[in-house]
Amino acid sequence: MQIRNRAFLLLGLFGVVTAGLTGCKKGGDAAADADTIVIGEVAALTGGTATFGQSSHAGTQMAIDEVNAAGGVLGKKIKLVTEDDQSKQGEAGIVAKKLVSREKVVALLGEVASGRSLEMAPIAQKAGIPMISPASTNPKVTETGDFIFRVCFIDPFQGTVMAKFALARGWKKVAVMTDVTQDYSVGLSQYFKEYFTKNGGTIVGEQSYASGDKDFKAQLTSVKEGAPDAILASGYYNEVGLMSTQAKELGIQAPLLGGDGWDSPSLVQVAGKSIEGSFFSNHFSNEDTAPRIQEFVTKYKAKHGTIPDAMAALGYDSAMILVDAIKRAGTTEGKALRDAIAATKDFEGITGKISLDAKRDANKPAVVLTIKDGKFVYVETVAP
Amino acid sequence: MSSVLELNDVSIQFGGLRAVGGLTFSIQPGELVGLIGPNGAGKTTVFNLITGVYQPTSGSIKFGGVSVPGHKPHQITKLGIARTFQNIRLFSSLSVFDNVRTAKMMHLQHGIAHSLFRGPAFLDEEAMIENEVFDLLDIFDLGKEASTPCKSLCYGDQRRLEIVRALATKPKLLLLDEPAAGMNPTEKEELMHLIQFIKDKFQISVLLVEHDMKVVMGICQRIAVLEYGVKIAEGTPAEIQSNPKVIAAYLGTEDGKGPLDA
Amino acid sequence: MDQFVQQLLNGLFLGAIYALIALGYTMVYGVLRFINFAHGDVFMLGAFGGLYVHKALAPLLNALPWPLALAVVMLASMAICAALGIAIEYFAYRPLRTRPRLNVLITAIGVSLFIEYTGQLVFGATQQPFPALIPRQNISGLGGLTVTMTQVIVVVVTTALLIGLRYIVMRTRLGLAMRALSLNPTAAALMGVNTSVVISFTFGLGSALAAAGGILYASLYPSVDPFMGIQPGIKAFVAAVLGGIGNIPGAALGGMIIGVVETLVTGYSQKLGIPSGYKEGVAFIILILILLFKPSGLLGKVEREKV
Amino acid sequence: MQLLLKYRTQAFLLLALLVSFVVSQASDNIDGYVLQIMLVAGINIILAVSLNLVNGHTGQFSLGHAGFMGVGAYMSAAVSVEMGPSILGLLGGPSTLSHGVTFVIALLVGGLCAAVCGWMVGVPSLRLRGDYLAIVTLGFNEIIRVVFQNTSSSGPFGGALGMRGIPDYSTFFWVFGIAAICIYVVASMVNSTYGRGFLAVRDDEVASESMGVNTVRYKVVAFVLGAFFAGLAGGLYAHLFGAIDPKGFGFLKSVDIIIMVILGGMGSTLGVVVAAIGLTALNEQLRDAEKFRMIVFSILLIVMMIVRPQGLLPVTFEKKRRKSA
Repeated sequence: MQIRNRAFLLLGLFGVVTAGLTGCKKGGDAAADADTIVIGEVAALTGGTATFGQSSHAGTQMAIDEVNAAGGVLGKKIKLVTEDDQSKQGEAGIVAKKLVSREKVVALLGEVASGRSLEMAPIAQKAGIPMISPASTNPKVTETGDFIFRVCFIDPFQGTVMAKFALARGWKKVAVMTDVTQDYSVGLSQYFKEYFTKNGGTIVGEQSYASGDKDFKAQLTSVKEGAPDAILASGYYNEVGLMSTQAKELGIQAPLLGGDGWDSPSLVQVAGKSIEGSFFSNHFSNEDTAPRIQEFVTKYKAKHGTIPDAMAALGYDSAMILVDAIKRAGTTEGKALRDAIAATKDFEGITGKISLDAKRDANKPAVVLTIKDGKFVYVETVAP
Repeated sequence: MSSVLELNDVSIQFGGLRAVGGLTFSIQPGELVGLIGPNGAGKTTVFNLITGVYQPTSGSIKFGGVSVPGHKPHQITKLGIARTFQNIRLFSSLSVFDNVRTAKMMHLQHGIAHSLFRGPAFLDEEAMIENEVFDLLDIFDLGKEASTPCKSLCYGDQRRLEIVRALATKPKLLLLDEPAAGMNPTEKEELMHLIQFIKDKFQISVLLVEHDMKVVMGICQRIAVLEYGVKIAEGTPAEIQSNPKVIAAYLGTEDGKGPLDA
Repeated sequence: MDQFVQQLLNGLFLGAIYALIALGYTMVYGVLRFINFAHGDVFMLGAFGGLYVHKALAPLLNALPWPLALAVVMLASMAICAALGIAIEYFAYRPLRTRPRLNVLITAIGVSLFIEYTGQLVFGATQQPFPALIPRQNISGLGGLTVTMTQVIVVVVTTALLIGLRYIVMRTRLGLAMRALSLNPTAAALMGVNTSVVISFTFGLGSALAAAGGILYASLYPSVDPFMGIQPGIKAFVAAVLGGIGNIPGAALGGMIIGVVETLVTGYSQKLGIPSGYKEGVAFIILILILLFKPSGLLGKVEREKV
Repeated sequence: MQLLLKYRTQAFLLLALLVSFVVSQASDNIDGYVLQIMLVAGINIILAVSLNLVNGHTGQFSLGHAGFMGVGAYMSAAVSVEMGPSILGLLGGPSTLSHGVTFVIALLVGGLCAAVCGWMVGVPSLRLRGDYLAIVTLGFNEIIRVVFQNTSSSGPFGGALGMRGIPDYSTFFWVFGIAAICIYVVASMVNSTYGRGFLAVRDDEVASESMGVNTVRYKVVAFVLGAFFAGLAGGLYAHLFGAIDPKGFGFLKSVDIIIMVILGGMGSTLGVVVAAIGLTALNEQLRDAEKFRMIVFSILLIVMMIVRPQGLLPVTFEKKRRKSA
């Protein structure tokens, strides 16, 4: 027989092969028995944004462990099934499908990155299973449908917070550095500019870069010409650290402004003294003296040896809100659960008092932090 | 009678080096011409000029009245010039059959679309080509090796296959680049018969570049001698053998026995 | 005007580092005729080598004046990477010596991915700060222009290595053997050149150069991660091709050109009205244009296929 | 019976289309996750078989297949998102038929745009060989990514965020129907007198020219056709996941496809199909060991090149015997 025909035959046999290969994994992970509730989590445990994914996973896991230690919910234990999407496009969709069809999860938690949450959302929506994203700040995420929620604020709010903050300090001239490979950074810059220019500020320079870049001298030299009062660096900490040192080398004294993407100890390690006196908005401050926050910080530190960052806190909150809703709904049935989540009001989370609005977004304040002596120090809270 | 191939004052220059200078010669229909010369005399360069691999710096090359320069090598093959290579260049991953079949491609009436739809016209044509290829292979006693990978043929057979492949393009002029290289005396003897046979059977002209004087002198009707890219002599084998310029070119001196004494 | 000069300086210093990496690329290609795709990853290993050597010897190094400490870290990391380079060649490339060049290229891609992902496993995916081996201070007295100490050191070391490499290739017996090998491996072997030793040496030398580049790069941009070698690796490759691959001064020239062009495009994109994000593509556009119009590069020789 | 034997290749294609249609009708009964993996494997088959035409059969080493896939994904998604509603309106509202028509138009637009890009890469390839060509295709891949990345975030392509909410048209029928057509086209083209030209170009360009083979034409055809199918695969991908972004079509995606081609055996359609399926399944198996996945694949690549460069299922020689006329 000729090659082409064999190839066709193979195509026919293929169904059996895949079914066999993927089928042999079923055994251990079999779906819920009567006395457990299965919740699915999609997180980037490896790959480019693994830092965020690992943190949010740690927070989520901690929440579930606490609930189980306290006897579970509705008299059942909760089982958290976590799938890694490798920080890659497409993978979040696949693992979300896997969780829905294989593990029969009652709800989905995740993802941190908006792009990947947008892959999961249609799957959850179609399956009629509620999904709560801990930290996807792009407005489009919850627009997918009425089963999709989030526990963090959204980019327009975050952009507005920093713009308000800059204006309040009397900084009228701001330059913007955007990471064009990150939708998060693009969005943040855009919303910042909108509010800032509408309220009397001027943008004196717009430069862009790509994730993984190390040299920002060309952009900063151009930025310097506009003599900005501050520079918005809306990307992630990886690049902001280097940007900060190079800015100081070029004699730029203006502080940097940023969003929650700065939240990593690595920022200060790389930037050193140069980042002192810069500001960024975040979901919570681990310095907050509220007892429930300090309790969370202590417990997290005991377990992981590090101070929790915002992603960990958001992961924790997303799981807790879900558990709370299951409790109130008294069932894990999709629609009822969705209605219960939607009714969340004034939930006392680690990242603030959370209420979900009509767009299924969290309505809550942001905090502004500054870097002082190598530490993130609380400056002020900005209400929505 | 008009010439098959006519080179008129052809020169080519690589940087500062003049590889071929002012070369003029022609080949008549049905003629078997030899092109000889010491190493580096520019024989293969002449082949590459005729087959369009190189473009001449000046001069004209006419094949059947058509100017060759400016044509791509594959277009020149379509005009009717086929060649073999000094170092065998078979399609190493293909079978003997497919090597020859490749040369049939340019005679195809049907193009890419037919190979996709595989209709009756296509199947008929494929069958016809298959027959032609087998006919040709059988003539050279390679029919039974049709499915053999060409790499596993013995050296002499590979040389032969290359000639068969060139013949499959149905050329009017066949250029053979050192076909006897690496052959033992018996094989050389066979090769001489083979070249004669091809010339007569297919009614074509042959231009032969060869180092082995016994082969060249044995079969060529006319011989041209190149030295440093310039033609220094032309004539029948007997004339060439006695030409003092040629002897000097090969030996550098006028005494002693050289390859021309063979 | 000041701004333009500053941008030009930015570009030249960026170019110097590309040039340094390109040296290794071009030398390996010059001798062995294949693109060592993993060069950028050895560069990354060099930076991590420096990081760990510094960690291990911190008390000792802190006692030394900085130029000496830098030299110790650099030489140690260069030695480690030279050994790694020789090992890579021995295990991955040597079995392929007689195979088509493309097979070697595919293997090189495999080696590159292997180093990156093993690096991710061993070092972790997150970036780590690189110690200040060179004092982070500006050179004073240049008016409004900014030049850092690190940048000066980069240029000094690059120039020194360029001259040293040229000396090795042109003036030493091993260099002669390398050149012979690049012209005709078989003939070189027949003339008594121990090709295996020469190839190992070439790889060792190339990897040591990459390591030096890695440490200087990490000093300029003090954060290291397992994927840090990809971008500069590609840029340096383009620089090597631009200068004429196989040509050592060409690599330096190519690096400088890429650095300056990239910096100017980035710095003036806003004025020119193109999104500055396109700078990512600049190196590739240069590469494609060069290969289409002058495949031998600016200083390279034309090669003809023998028919 | 005789007729069936004579046109067996076409018969196999029809059978494959029929089977994928039937399975498609019953796909609701397949576990969603298994179905998803099968569809991913199908798309990988198209990518690998089409890349094999360029890299395997024609011997032009392209490192930029994901770029063509990206063009196809973006363009087809743009058609179904931007123009979809008006096409549906013309055809009297949403129905299986109108969705099908929209999808076909979208896929064709995506495939054709990718083919144009393939032509743009193919033309310079005429002057370049081997490793240089590989690097230039890599460059094209990156340039395509950079262009999509720098589109306006409010425009149709969405910049860094990419495109979202693409209708989920990719069903079992479409994916495997197109996979079958792709295999049919590549295999039947290569297995003809015309198609031997691709192999001849791979083996020796100078000798090919001297046999009257227009090497330029073959290389361009290979690139254009390869890119066209990659574009279709991209369109299927976009309409399977419903979301695409520029980062997903970078160098690493190209490497994924190359690994399939090398593992299966360059030039072996059967081998490449097996490899595409096998690696997709392996990918799922290694999901829990993601840290090791690329390490495993890279070692696989190195070891394959050293031990078995012809691939696991290399091309076998067709037995040719003279048919008694």
